[in-house]
Amino acid sequence: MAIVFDRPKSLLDVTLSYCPGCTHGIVHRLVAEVMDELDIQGKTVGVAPVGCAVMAYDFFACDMIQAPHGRAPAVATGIKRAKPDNIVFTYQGDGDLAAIGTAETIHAATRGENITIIFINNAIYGMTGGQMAPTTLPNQVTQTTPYGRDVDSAGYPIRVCELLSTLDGVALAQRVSVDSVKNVNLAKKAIKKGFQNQIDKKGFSIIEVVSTCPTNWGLTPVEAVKWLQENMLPYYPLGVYKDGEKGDRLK
Amino acid sequence: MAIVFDRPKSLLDVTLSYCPGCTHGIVHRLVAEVMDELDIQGKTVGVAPVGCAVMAYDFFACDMIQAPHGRAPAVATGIKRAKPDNIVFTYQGDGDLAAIGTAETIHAATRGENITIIFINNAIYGMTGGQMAPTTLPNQVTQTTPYGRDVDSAGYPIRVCELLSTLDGVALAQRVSVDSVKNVNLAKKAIKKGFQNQIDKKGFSIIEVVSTCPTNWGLTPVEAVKWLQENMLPYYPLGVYKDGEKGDRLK
Amino acid sequence: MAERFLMKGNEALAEAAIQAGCRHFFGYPITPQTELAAYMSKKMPKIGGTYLQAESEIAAANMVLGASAAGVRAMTSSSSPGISLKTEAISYMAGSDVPALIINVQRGGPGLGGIQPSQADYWQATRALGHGDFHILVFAPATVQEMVNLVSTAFDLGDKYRMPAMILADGMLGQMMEPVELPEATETQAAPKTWAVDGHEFKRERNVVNSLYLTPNDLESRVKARFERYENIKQTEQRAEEYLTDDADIVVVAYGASARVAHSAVDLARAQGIKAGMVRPITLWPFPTNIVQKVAKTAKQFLCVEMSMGQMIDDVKLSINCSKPVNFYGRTGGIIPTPAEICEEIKILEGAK
Amino acid sequence: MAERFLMKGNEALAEAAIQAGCRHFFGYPITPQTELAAYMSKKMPKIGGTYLQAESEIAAANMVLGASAAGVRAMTSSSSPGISLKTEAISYMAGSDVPALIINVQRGGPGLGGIQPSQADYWQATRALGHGDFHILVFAPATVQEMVNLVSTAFDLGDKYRMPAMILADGMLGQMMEPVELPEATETQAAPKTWAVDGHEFKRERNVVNSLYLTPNDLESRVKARFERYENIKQTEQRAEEYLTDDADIVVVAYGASARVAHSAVDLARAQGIKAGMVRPITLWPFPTNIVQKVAKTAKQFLCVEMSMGQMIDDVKLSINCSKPVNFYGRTGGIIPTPAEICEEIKILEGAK
Amino acid sequence: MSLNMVIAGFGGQGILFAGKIVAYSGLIDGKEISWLPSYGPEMRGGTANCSICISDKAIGSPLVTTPNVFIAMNGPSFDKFINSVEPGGIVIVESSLINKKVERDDVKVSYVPASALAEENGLKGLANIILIGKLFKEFGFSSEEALYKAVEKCVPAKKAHLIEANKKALELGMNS
Amino acid sequence: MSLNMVIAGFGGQGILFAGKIVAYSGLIDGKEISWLPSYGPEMRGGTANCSICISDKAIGSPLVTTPNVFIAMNGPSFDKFINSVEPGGIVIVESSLINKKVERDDVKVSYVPASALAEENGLKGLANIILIGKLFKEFGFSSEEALYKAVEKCVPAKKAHLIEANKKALELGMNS
Amino acid sequence: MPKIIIRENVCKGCEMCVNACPKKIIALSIQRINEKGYHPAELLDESACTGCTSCAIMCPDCAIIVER
Amino acid sequence: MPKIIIRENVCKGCEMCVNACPKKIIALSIQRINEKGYHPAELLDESACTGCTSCAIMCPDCAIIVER
Ligand SMILES: Cc1ncc(C[n+]2csc(CCOP(=O)(O)OP(=O)(O)O)c2C)c(N)n1
Ligand SMILES: Cc1ncc(C[n+]2csc(CCOP(=O)(O)OP(=O)(O)O)c2C)c(N)n1
Ligand code: SF4
Ligand code: SF4
Ligand code: SF4
Ligand code: SF4
Ligand code: SF4
Ligand code: SF4
Ligand SMILES: [Mg+2]
Ligand SMILES: [Mg+2]
Repeated sequence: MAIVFDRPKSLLDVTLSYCPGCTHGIVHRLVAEVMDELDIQGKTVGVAPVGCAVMAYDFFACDMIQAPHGRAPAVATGIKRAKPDNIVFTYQGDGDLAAIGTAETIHAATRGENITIIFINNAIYGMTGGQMAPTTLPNQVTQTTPYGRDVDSAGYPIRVCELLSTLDGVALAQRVSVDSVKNVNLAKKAIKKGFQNQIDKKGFSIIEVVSTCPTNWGLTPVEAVKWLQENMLPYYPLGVYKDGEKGDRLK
Repeated sequence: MAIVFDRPKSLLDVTLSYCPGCTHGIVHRLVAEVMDELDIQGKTVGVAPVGCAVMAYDFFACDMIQAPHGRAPAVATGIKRAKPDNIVFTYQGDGDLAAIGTAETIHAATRGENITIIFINNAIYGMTGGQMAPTTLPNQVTQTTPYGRDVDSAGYPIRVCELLSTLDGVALAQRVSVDSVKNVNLAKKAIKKGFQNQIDKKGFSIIEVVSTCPTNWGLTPVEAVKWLQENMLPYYPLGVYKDGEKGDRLK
Repeated sequence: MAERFLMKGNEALAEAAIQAGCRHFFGYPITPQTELAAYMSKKMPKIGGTYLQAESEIAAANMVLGASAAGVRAMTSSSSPGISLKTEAISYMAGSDVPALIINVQRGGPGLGGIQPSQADYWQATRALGHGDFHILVFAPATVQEMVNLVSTAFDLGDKYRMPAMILADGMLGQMMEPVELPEATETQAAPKTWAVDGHEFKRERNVVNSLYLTPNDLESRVKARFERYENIKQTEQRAEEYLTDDADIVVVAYGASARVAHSAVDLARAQGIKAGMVRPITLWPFPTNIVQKVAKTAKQFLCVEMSMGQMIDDVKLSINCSKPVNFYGRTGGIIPTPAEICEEIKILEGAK
Repeated sequence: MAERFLMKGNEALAEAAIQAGCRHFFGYPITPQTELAAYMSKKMPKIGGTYLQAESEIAAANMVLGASAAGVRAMTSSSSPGISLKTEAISYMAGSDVPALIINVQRGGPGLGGIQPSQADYWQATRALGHGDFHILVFAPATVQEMVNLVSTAFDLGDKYRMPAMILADGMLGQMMEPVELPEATETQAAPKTWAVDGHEFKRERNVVNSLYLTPNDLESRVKARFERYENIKQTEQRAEEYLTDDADIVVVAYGASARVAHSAVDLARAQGIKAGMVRPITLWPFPTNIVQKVAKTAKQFLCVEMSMGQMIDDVKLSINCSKPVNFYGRTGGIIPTPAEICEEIKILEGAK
Repeated sequence: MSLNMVIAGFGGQGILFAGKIVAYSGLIDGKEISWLPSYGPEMRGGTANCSICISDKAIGSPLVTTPNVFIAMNGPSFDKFINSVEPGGIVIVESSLINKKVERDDVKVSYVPASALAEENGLKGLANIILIGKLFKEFGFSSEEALYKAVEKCVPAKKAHLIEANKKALELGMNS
Repeated sequence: MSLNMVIAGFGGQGILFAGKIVAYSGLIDGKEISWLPSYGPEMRGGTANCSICISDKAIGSPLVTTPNVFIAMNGPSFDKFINSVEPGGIVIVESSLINKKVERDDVKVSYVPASALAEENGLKGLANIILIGKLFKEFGFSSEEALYKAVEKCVPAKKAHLIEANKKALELGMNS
Repeated sequence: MPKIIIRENVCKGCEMCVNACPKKIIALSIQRINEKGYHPAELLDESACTGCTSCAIMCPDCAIIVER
Repeated sequence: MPKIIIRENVCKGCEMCVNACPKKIIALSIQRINEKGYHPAELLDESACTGCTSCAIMCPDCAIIVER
């Protein structure tokens, strides 16, 4: 009998700071598994965001840096330009990537910066206690949309993959989820492709993971998965939005 | 005999600070003509950017405010939220709107902020002496791309209308040019629609004007128009990218 | 006496702003000020006001610039890292003579730092909330009630002098509950904002809100005029509270959260027979130089107590022209000092004297 | 003697950085520093370096944070409004103990202000380049040659002390041409950056670059350790130039562009029989307290000359414990004072004495 | 005598709410009071604590570092604070969740199996209030009238039906 | 004697380049020198000016506010600077573009129709250099050798074929 | 025979595994509380486990090891 | 008869009107220089002007008034 499933080596054996049942943990494991499988832990530098994943620097076994809120793609750009042989990834939430970090995200993408971005879309600011995120659904109740997100005053959710796939620097823009075994496996494939693209110097790869925040959604982890399936997936359809190589539209 | 063409009243009779033959001047006139025709000068507040149009506050006859570089959409949002009955427009260059102001642009758009944005895409930072802009074409020589824009290191140009038209808050995203009499007339129609949308509370309107910068392109004004036609228009196709009302995809 | 409520400092700040006529709040979430925004998001829609969660602190500050320029009372709030991001816009507000209320519920720094209370943004608040020559009004409440009171003062004086004002609070004041009396909703009595950009309707000259002056002479005279206003403010708007200073040999200078602790420490010291007293600056800009000066006539030495590595100490020294020793005791990184440790410091200084 | 070239200050800064081993420049255009970036964009591709025009000053500063953290010498440059935008990132660099070079070619403020030379960001540079308790090294060159020399010093000391360093220049120094000798390209002799995040390759412990310490005690001890380093730097790295101070009754204190003018003014005053002298701070942080103190023993009074409303004056007063009168003469908004007007001021003060 | 109290336990045990009732009682009696929660990421991790002061004089630091009253609602909190209690202070231990004993002999300790009591009496979730009742008995931090009024004030309008249960819990605590 | 010079005119007249040649001449002679352009949006508006100092001593402010040499290449510049020239200073007026006369009598004025001269001599675009030649005659700001060397240094490699024309322009100016 | 090992002190009692197991053979322990204060998951019927790894794949805390 | 009036001191001599006129009847004055230092545009053949406004539409400085 053999161990067929265990914690990947690239994930340190420490308690993750996430709430019980938070899917951040699943995505961490997938990233670490990919690092193991591609054998890149030794040359990878991860960039932790400001958000629930801020302490990712304590979880991944590679070198890590903690970036100012929203600026992870810029920090990653600096690292990658300094040391092009390193593998550089960021791990960011929706507030981090799609609100304060919008410019950094769009420009790293349009530059075709050869980095990999793991983007956790949980439709909320988890870390700060559940405020509206750019991806909060219409009518969704959060701490700062107590009567539900009123699109007339708070605006419409941003669909990040749709937005980024208009940019020529993007190699991969794929939306996945970790709400089921099948989807976790698909998510892992996408993440692996994101890193492989970087190794192959194809350009900017982003994997958007539709995720849960049981704590701030006020649901149990299992209820949260169901809410995700019923509410988020229709608004954020899973799929590949762009898959190729930077600049291929222009060739 | 009657005067069939004269300076619009909403444009003050002062010397524009633009270089000879710079199309900023044409667009200024169009905006002023639209203000006259819609009879809105008295309730309009314009937001001047940082860029060659910074002194637009000296040119338009309506109330004006000068915003920090890139932040005009945020400043406009503040004004519009404070005084919803005012008509608020911003007038921004490509550096202002699509580089440093990326986040403010995208978010005003996705909020469906009921404002009108006039966006001058001249593929360069005019005011500061001709550096690369986000819209500088591949291989275009600028002060900071002395060997031509190398997309591998400096990235790909951003196509703003394509990008913004993925957002649900946008009512109008149209790309026009002022390179010919016909296109000037089309541009004016688009600008008028942008303001009319605001009056009709339809959401966010942006009119991208493909423009020249003879000075920093190192061409005469007439050569510059030709360069625009031959180089910019193929990369930035004119047309309507979105025309409707905010949220109509979701209805 | 009006009814006393128990309110969190952050919520009291929000409610006080509403009472002072503010109907436009633009913010971005950050600990430890989130309750302020949450309160606004609940209240504003009910009273026809605007709560807008911006895409960033920068956007929020610029929305305030726009809304204030259009003539309404507008505000934003954040905590230390978020305030750094607002500095360009604050410099623009100052340079455009636009009032606004900015709240900093300070936390430990530098960088991401921590989320516990701190007073390490004193220099930023009093000297460099952005580039260029300018100041803004800075108020340092020490109780939840004082937060309420100073919010309307900040709005009033900001309007009066056409300049931004800051409430420099901290995580402790923001998070704690204390009894407060809320003022009656006061109608704004400020002079009409004839300079506002809200459409001239052909009834007045067009207005321009601007900070660009390409001719150095123009810019210099603008700045100098502003500094004359500042001189006037320095003469008239200094505020501080004195506690047992009359006969004090050693005078603690502390503001905000650390002043509360220092107050207890002074009591402890008095109980041990030490003639201790305290000056508590309520305005940090203008710094209450006059009061500190007056106290320096009788005090033998000063002790600055701050939740930082020592930033206010310069202002105390400069106020008294370095005429008496000014000592320092501070904790940083989110640690609130205890009365006992401050009292210990007082005792050491008394002994050392 | 090596060949002397005529070079613009901005270009000299760029070339000096390259000579000092910097191969990573991240910037965003702004007057009056554009020539620096333009020079980099020409040179870097030819020597295998990186010139990257970022989407904003914020992005540029964060790219520097990333590149420096990965172990290379990296830099950014801007002018006043752009520096305000970099403050959050600078606070992070300080809080993460990451070196970096930041250049501020100052212009008039506040707000958009003007584009002519200014020194009104002194307070920001020396006290509050962001939130929280920290300092960075600040150098104030007065000639193009000194810009060249201080760039490599800034890199070296930044690496040595693991902290960011700033060259505080201004539009005049950036735009003017003067003769310069360029140093031989010097190989970086700094200690290996064992803390850098560039892949552990299983050969060392993994590195983490971080400024978050959620436990106040951890954060406090980090900050205190940093301030001990600062104390050491204050003892060893103060720099200033003295001019005719030995017998001077009145000592002008001025740095950078205004020091050049003041130098001429001192000559004018001497020619009129007034015993004037000058101290020119070369480091603004640490401020050359020791030298000013020494001079204060013989000088009767001081005159701070700044292209601002007076920001360095506090440091002069504090340096000498307010023991002598410290006067101020300044121009702001982009105006460069003339030697004559400063000399006039010296004469008035001598008379008033 | 002033009250300088710490109440600590898991998030979800109603720590902050219990503290608020104590604070409000003091307020109603016209005292100076302060209430300060611990905040920050550890709230997520599961621990929560709260400092409450009631005094006749203005309150200095609202952060209580040497409490004269400590209510411990779980093991980690018990460990964290037990040694900081002032000599002569009062300690109340939720003994259905904490099976340790206080080793100091300079404090007055009560062991209340509040969760079990709550369960038995159909007051699930009100262990916190039972402990406040006990505290009231041990240390009259306010008038009884004020305490009951405080409950009425603090229970949100939407949950008004729970006021009686809360009062019952108080009594249970007082008599435990 | 030190040179404190202002040269001013339209953008495009080679103001900065002319200034650079003067500066380089001083450099080659081993003097202290400074060169400071006016910069900013007025460059766009069409006017340009430049301050040049050559001295034996370290140069204080490189911004020349009271020049002892002033070369005026257009009307607006003439008006702007003419009254700031030091008494006894030298003024050179590009008289094919400026048809005003200097009204002060405490300065030494030369009128040189430099554009016309340039045109006539097949030296289009070198009016600026002609004026420098004239200045050299009026005020020997450097050795003649240095001046010619400076031309060689300042003309960019790509335009090396223009060196001779520049030298010719200098001579034309010297003899005008 | 396939089996799973639940690292009891790592488990946060979130029930993601419970929900994921096709055999419905995982449940939270009612009795036990781990160091962190959670009721950990436990395998009810060891013999029914197919070693399919579904539970482990859905566990956010890597608390489950699968042997086959 | 249609005609255009060129506000000479507003003109910057950019030739956009010259290029736009379908009748090719505008040119920059070789002789005159305006206040700003530019050679202003002038109408060469008044009789040929159709008043089509093309020149005015393309003028960035509102220097042309068209009467018809
Ligand atoms: C400049 C700045 N602004 C705001 C914050 C406060 N802050 C911390 S986390 C966070 C939001 C995180 O939300 P998200 O990125 O969606 O991540 P999640 O916690 O949901 O995983 C914010 C606003 C900060 N630390 N710095
Ligand atoms: C914060 C800040 N960064 C940079 C600048 C400098 N700046 C002035 S204009 C400009 C670029 C303008 O280019 P664009 O927006 O394309 O307008 P254009 O001049 O081409 O019309 C820049 C970077 C500034 N004033 N403020
Ligand atoms: S707050 Fe939400 S996103 Fe953050 S760890 Fe908890 S469940 Fe996950
Ligand atoms: S620099 Fe370019 S964009 Fe700016 S005014 Fe001149 S021509 Fe127009
Ligand atoms: S391995 Fe499969 S069958 Fe076994 S417990 Fe896990 S989910 Fe159930
Ligand atoms: S999924 Fe993991 S953490 Fe959650 S209950 Fe199962 S074993 Fe425990
Ligand atoms: S109106 Fe038409 S025809 Fe007349 S000059 Fe203008 S472009 Fe030519
Ligand atoms: S287009 Fe206008 S500014 Fe240009 S030349 Fe013609 S009239 Fe003059
Ligand atoms: Mg989120
Ligand atoms: Mg542009």
